[in-house]
Amino acid sequence: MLKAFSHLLARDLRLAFRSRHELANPLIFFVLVVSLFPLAVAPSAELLQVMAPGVIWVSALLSVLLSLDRLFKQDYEDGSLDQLMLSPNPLVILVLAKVCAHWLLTGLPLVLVAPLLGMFLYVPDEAIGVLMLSLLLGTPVLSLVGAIGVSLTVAVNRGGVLLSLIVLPLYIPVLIFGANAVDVASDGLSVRGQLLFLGAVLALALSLAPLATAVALRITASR
Amino acid sequence: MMVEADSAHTIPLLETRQLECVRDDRLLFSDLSFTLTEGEILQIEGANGSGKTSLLRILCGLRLADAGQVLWRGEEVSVVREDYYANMIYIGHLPCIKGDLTTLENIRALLDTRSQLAPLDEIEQVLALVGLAGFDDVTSKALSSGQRRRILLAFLLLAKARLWILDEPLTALDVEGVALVETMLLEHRLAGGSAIFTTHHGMQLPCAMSTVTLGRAGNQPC
Amino acid sequence: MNGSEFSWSEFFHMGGYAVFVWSSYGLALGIVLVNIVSPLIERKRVVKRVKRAIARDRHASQANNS
Amino acid sequence: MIKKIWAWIQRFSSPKHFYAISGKLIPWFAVPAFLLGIYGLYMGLFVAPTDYQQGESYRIIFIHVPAAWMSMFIYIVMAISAAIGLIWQIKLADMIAAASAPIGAWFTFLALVTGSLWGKPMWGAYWVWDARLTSELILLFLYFGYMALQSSIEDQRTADKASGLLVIVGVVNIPIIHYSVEWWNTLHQGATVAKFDKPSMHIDMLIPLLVMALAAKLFYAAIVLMRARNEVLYRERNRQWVRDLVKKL
Repeated sequence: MLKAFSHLLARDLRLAFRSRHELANPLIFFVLVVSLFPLAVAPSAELLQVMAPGVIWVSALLSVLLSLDRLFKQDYEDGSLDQLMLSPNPLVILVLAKVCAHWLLTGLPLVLVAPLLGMFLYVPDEAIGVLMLSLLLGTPVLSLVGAIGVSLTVAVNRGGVLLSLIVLPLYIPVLIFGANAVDVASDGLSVRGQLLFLGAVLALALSLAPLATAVALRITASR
Repeated sequence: MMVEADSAHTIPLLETRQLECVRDDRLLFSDLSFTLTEGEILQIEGANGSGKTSLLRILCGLRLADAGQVLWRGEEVSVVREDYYANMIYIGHLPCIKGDLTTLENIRALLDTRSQLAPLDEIEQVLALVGLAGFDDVTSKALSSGQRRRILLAFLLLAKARLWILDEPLTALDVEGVALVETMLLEHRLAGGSAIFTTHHGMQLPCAMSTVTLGRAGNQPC
Repeated sequence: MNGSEFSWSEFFHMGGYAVFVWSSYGLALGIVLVNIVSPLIERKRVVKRVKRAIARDRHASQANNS
Repeated sequence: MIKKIWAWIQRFSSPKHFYAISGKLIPWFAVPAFLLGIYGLYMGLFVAPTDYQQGESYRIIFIHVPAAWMSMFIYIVMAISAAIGLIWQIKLADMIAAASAPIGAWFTFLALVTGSLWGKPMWGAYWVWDARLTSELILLFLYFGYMALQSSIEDQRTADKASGLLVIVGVVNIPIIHYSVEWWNTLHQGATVAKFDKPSMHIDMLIPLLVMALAAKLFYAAIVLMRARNEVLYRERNRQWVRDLVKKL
């Protein structure tokens, strides 16, 4: 079972690295959107500092959303998804492997590049750590919950807008607590509560979302 | 001993009972019951849109029948899913092949989903058999569609499943490829395996073969 | 309004909040009506469709018989 | 015993049976809904006293609060029937869920608009990011997501199951969303002056509120049955009983 997990994870990572030009897209999108804000508002430090947590978190949300398609779309179209579903291994484990690969390819790079963007938007140094930590706890939830959305819409033609309509409302708690953690940390206050909440949501998503995704995939496969 | 042998005969490998399939408000088939024993080869016949692919997907458990049951060795497929999937292989008309992976990697990836390992020399042997000798490190987007189909044939052989469910296995194959599939089916049967397949090409197997014909129930009020 | 005598103009005036109160109640009434009417219209449409399907099938069977 | 109940459920939930019974049931919901609605309006507009703080504008709550309750209630009903449909493969439950969605969305919309109409004189702005209004807005999006998914999948059975799963995922999320919005709201309290929550409500105000809420529930029951009947007719349009029935209409 563990082998099935690691083999699938390795396959997805290998596939992603074979088409390297697509690999960086979510990351570039993330940086691009964040750097649009100073241009649209004003490059004033105090204004940007206030907006920074929200801007960074909303951009992270959007770039994860845009990358969700590659979670199942390709596999659905070329029939590999059928083979996964005909595996003697539990589908939940395979879903978890795919989500894990997706997070490693999109969420993790966002976490790593966040300090740079924090600097762009004058986030105080002491809040940078919290920014990374909040993204580290929050982005896996985005991948996990997003997986449910994609698996429901993967068979729909032009399902992009539909996917955002389904998924974005479910992202709101993560957005609120993630952005607030950074905001509060900028004022030098304790963010234990916020991070604990994000951790709790992550634990919940980790235990329930793969189940829901597996059910959703079985529904979609019934074509 | 006698009793055991007897019961092995009375419980078929795969059995369907009163299957019904509705698609886009059309009744494709209903009350479809048939059995498949070990070593039996079964062809599903029917015109376009008569529900052949839907039937195969129902047999695999990918699609839910609107009524009826599919039994694997006498038990409902959804109950014995793990055992069923370890012994059954389904190849649909989608390629299942990743263009960015090499032939070898594609085969390994497909076998991995079944949790099966195959030593390299065995894979090479089978690749030679399906006419892909020397292609093992070529990325699949460089292959023709017939060659990609042959990767699936290699997968089929390496998986060593007892039941093959093949949807249009002859698609994109040349004359040699067709002959290859025919030999594969024959040898599979000799080894005691069973197969269910659909095809639009005439397939001549010099052995007993049962058929199930899907009628044109379409457009009728249910 | 709970004064000694009831006056309609005062009632409609709603203590200066007439716009807000009456547009709320008006919207509620409108939504209630839409919810009643739309299933009725939908029903007519469905019935019409089924009738057309019946007619089509009758034509088809007649064509087959002749 | 269980088998008997199961058989009974199967019988009742067969579309044909449901169609016959629901036709008889509708008046039993619709008439009381109408009478209670009239009574509630009378109590709310004529009998309930003027609020000493908010003046007459508070009378909007007799619309707003029942609508907000309904928006939640209908979503939960949808989740329960979707779960029944998914687990026991009862088509009728899926139809109830599908028929409920537009009604729920309308109530949510009503709660949103009346909330902002109430807010204008109180807060001085039509829209304030108040916890309840924000939650209603998110709920409206959840309804839209359900309806969009339902209508964009062609195969009816797949559409029912997919959107049913979505509504269940949504209902698991609602407490989390609600909690985070509440929490977020208390952090940024500055904007809100007055809150909607009961300022130790007078009994003459409470009665019309509850009467209106009950009327709204009965109204929903009547409308959802009407809509579900349409669904039954449409989805079973190829069955003989529907054809026989339609011929008589």
